[in-house]
Amino acid sequence: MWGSMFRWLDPYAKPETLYHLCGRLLPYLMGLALFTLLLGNIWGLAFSPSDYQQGDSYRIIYIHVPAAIWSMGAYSSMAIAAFIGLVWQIRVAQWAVLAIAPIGAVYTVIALLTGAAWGKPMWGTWWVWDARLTSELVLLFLYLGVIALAGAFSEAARGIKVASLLAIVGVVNLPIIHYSVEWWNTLHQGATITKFAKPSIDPSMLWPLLISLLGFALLLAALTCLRLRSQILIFEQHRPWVRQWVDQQQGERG
Amino acid sequence: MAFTSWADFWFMGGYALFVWLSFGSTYLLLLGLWWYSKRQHKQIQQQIRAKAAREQRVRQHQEREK
Amino acid sequence: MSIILAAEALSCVRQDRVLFENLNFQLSAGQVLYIQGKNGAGKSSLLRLLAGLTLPEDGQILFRGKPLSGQSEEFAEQLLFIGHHSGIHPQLTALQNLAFWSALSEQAVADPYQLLGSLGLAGLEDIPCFMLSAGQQRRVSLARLWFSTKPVWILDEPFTSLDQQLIATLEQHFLQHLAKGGLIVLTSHQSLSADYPALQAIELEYRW
Amino acid sequence: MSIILAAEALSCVRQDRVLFENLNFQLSAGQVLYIQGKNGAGKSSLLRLLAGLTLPEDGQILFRGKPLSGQSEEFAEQLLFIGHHSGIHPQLTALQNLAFWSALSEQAVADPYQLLGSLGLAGLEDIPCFMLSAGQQRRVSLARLWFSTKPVWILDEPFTSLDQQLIATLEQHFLQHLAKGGLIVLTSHQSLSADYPALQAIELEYRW
Amino acid sequence: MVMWRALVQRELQLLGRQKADWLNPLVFFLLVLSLFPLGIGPEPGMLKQIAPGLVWIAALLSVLLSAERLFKDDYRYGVIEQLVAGRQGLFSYVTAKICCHWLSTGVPLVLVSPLIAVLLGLDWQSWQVLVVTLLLGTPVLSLLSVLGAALTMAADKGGILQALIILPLYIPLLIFASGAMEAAATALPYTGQLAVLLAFLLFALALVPLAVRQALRMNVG
Amino acid sequence: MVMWRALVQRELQLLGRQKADWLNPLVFFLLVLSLFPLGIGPEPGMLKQIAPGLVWIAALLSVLLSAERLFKDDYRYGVIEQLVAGRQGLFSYVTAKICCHWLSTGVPLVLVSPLIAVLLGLDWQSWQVLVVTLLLGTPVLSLLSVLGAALTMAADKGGILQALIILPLYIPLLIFASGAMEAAATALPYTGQLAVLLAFLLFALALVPLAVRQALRMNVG
Ligand code: HEM
Ligand SMILES: Nc1ncnc2c1ncn2[C@@H]1O[C@H](COP(=O)(O)OP(=O)(O)OP(=O)(O)O)[C@@H](O)[C@H]1O
Ligand SMILES: Nc1ncnc2c1ncn2[C@@H]1O[C@H](COP(=O)(O)OP(=O)(O)OP(=O)(O)O)[C@@H](O)[C@H]1O
Ligand SMILES: [Mg+2]
Ligand SMILES: [Mg+2]
Repeated sequence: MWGSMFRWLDPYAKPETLYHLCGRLLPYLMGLALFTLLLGNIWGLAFSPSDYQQGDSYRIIYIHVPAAIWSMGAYSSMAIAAFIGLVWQIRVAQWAVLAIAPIGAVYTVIALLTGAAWGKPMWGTWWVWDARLTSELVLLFLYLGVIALAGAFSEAARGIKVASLLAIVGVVNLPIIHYSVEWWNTLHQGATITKFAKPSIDPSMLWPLLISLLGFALLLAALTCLRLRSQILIFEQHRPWVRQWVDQQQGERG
Repeated sequence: MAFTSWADFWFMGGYALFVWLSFGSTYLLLLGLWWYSKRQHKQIQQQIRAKAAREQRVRQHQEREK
Repeated sequence: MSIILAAEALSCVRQDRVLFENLNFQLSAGQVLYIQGKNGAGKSSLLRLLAGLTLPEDGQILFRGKPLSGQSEEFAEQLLFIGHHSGIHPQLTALQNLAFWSALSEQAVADPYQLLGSLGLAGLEDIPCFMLSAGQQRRVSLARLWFSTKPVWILDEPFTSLDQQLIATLEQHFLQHLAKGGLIVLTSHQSLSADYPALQAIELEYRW
Repeated sequence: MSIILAAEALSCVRQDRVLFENLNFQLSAGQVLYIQGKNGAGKSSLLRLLAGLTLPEDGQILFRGKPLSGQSEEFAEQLLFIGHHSGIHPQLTALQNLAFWSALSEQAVADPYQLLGSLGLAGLEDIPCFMLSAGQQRRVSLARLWFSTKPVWILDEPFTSLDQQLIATLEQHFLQHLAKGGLIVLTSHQSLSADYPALQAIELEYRW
Repeated sequence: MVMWRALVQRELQLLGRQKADWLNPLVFFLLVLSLFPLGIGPEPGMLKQIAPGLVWIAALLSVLLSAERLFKDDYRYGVIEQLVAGRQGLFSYVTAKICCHWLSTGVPLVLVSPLIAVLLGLDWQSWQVLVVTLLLGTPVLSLLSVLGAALTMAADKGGILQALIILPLYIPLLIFASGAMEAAATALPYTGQLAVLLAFLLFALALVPLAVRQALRMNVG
Repeated sequence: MVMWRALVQRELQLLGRQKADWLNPLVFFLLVLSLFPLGIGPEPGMLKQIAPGLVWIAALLSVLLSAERLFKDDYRYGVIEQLVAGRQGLFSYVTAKICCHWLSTGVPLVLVSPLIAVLLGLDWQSWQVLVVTLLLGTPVLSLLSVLGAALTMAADKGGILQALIILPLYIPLLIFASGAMEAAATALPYTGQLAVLLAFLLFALALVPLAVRQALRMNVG
């Protein structure tokens, strides 16, 4: 049953097709990402009203929240790719793990940095050891662990598989990050926008935030496309099509 | 527009350091990642070319030996 | 005679270098496949493919006519693989190493002392293996061939470090195994000296 | 011809077991000492004694007529020892391993690429050694013999894992070394096939 | 079952030959604990306050480090390669390894806990909670460490890569275990934390052995 | 000198290939440091008070563990055996190893010290003293760790045996280094402690390389 359900995906799992598909999608994704990101951020920075409690420091929300949420989103997609790669032995899914990991790590660093820069004016300190902050730091370590493990092997293909396993095991951290604000009483904000029924935030602040969220998501997709292409080249470099394509590239450049 | 002047905008109600630090480091990091990924893609292509060239050399070497 | 192990258009890539392509063979009971080739030709890589440790880049391996991928458990049950490394823990004695392998393959060793004695290890049964010489360690590892009932043997350079006398003993044992309907795939840089009833030799070329 | 290396009434004990007793030989320039014996007879133990890595239980080793114990530094300067282990770091490339050994023996390698190429490693010079096959790793290790100027070579089973062609090359190189006044002590389970001008064979017996 | 017994026996033989494998982690644990009074200063009030955390951090490091070599030898000498080629014994081998690892590291920690209580000035009640958290927590530590060892088996990077990978997964355990001990010290209820520890244990017990087997296979393939 | 340069180059090549060898200890150091607030509780006052001890214990563990594999590979593949047989290069090899070990573990710790100061809430003055003690102390740590690695090279017992041998020797270092930092935190003079650290360093520098060479010889014989 599984086999037939995913049959339509088969052509895209072919590295060559996927490589060119990513290449074609990349400019559109990148353009859209830049547009939404700048739109959301400029709107948020310059046009939405300032917060009655936090003043203008709240504007950090327009990067902190998207980066934080998508640091977790990137991890989930990485883990899903890892699962597909391991269970159905689909190699492009395995490569996607390595493509996504550094992006997720950078998003996590952004969430940590912007959180710290927001914490200084709000809580009076750059860093506290509370559950939300700590579990986000753990997420960074997990990303680093996946990257380090993948690189620690003589045969890159083996390293990726082992790192995929670790990525799957590390999923347990995601609920901890998300529910940390409920399970422990912390300094960190509770859910404000993810309470969809009754968002406790003004629409004029919410719109730019949602657009920024979309921007970070598109950027994640674009960067994944770019990095996945590199991975495909690395693992398929002995194939004739790669050789031909690379020669052709050189020929075009002269 | 929530600010009355550019100076006001840059001042960010006294939170300039934190806001601009956040936005600055974010865009720097994202640009860095983009640049790094681009460069990696180029380097791999170069490696593949170098490898092809080397194989050719080895083959020539072997043919001369024969 | 039915074909037990076969390769169809097998190819193997390591470090983006094609080691061999489009390799075919068919092996039935009582046959030996003797793989030759220069250093780095890909002999060990081929054996690891056959043992199911790695997956081929292209082509497939057939076990009793069906692709290996669907029945790896069944195949593994019939297989004894000894690679470049001996599978001997140097901290354990010869007896303990034997006990471990016999438990795992669920085949009891009737008289381990007698077996080790016949391999020239009399008196060295309960000394940790790191205190044995290179060839003696190799002998402990090969002792498995004497109590195994698995039909398919895959052996990577089994003669390394062995002295001439033990090589002869081992080849005699190969003949017995073949006579019982077994099947052997092996590599070696030394030529075989026993008289095998059905020997297929494959020469892999060193390609670069 | 003066005698360079000699053993006088040498004996060796391991695990309270006498491996050999009262062993004598005398080696002068241009000679080969070929040590034979079954697995566990004590060949490697003898080589380690000669290389000064362990001390004999009884008897002594003479270097240029004087006991080794008083001039171990001088002897070490003349010695190239390669044991069962290859002395190759698997994480380093062939070139880097060569550079390391050439720096240590203070002997420059004129053209490492050419040397490695002539050993059949063309194209594999800058790949970490663990990615090489068993025999290729061994070749990297033996490359030292081609740029070493040390007269005394002590080699423990140098032919392990090598294919026939490289064994022949190696033996040719041995002949050259001997012609230049060198001296070789080696063990092997395979018989030597080149025509050595002065070959002494010692057969160690397996004693228990 | 016969096979499993033989495998456990082999592990015990190895532990018998390499006594350092289980004695050293124990001594390491005690040494790290005694470093703290030296580095931090010996005021009893402060020591008592940080004791729960210290004990758990030391336990965690010593279990972690002791697992490092678990598969290295078997991998290097080709045992695992041949096990993977033969399939059927692999799972028993994994479970035997895990059991023996816990027996050789977790149990000794529980046994020396009275000594720890004396060293760090814990009272009777705190000691009891310490023992319970150790009994619930050290199996999880063992399971995770074995997983780390299996993942990094072929990586040839030493114990520190394993630490890097597994420490993040330990953190929840650390928080709940030292939380329980702190609660006990201040006479608050602590059954909640213990229940969470138990849940961790059952969860890990169900999943980790399978993950370890998979990791071994991948490391050879 | 040419030989020594080539040997240092080889170590650097190895570090370049095995980046984990110097990156992982660093990450391990940061990880251990962040375990403490989790296990002990995050009150800033207490953290600040125990910070000097924590930093030094974490530094010690990470340097110690990173040294573990230093000679293992070279021993296993017969490099050391052949070096000992050839004698003259051995001492240069040892000093090259020690230098590169410090470069790859001590120096990174000094470089991340600002980050530590932020995490543990140290002030400017304490940070300065931290840097000075690290600069004086980490070479001693490296020297002792390399000695431990050389002694346990053939023992094949993993890092923990080495820890047992070397930890007792570290203890004086720990006491004086954290003593200096505590003194600085309470605005007392601390040059005395620094002088003692300097004396340790000179003493170790003179003796340890010789001892390491001897240890290597014994391990092969
Ligand atoms: C280094 C410090 C910080 C870290 C690591 C951090 C981390 C995170 C993470 C991981 C999330 C996503 C949670 C989820 O989707 O489940 C998040 C959301 C959020 N953070 Fe932070 N944060 C930090 C500091 C701050 C500060 C100082 C503030 C404001 C005072 C803040 C306000 C928020 C808000 C409003 C959200 C959105 C909550 C929601 O709607 O789900 N954060 N943060
Ligand atoms: N672990 C590895 N990673 C990458 N490439 C490898 C690895 N092992 C071997 N290779 C490559 O594969 C080729 C074939 O190696 P293989 O071990 O199969 O040779 P072999 O025929 O067994 O040689 P030998 O006679 O020396 O044992 C080698 O040339 C080597 O470059
Ligand atoms: N490390 C050791 N510790 C104790 N005893 C050893 C050790 N190594 C070898 N022996 C003993 O010394 C004897 C001789 O070993 P040695 O390695 O010299 O044999 P060898 O002739 O080289 O054999 P091979 O042909 O197998 O290499 C062996 O029988 C073994 O029992
Ligand atoms: Mg081979
Ligand atoms: Mg020998």
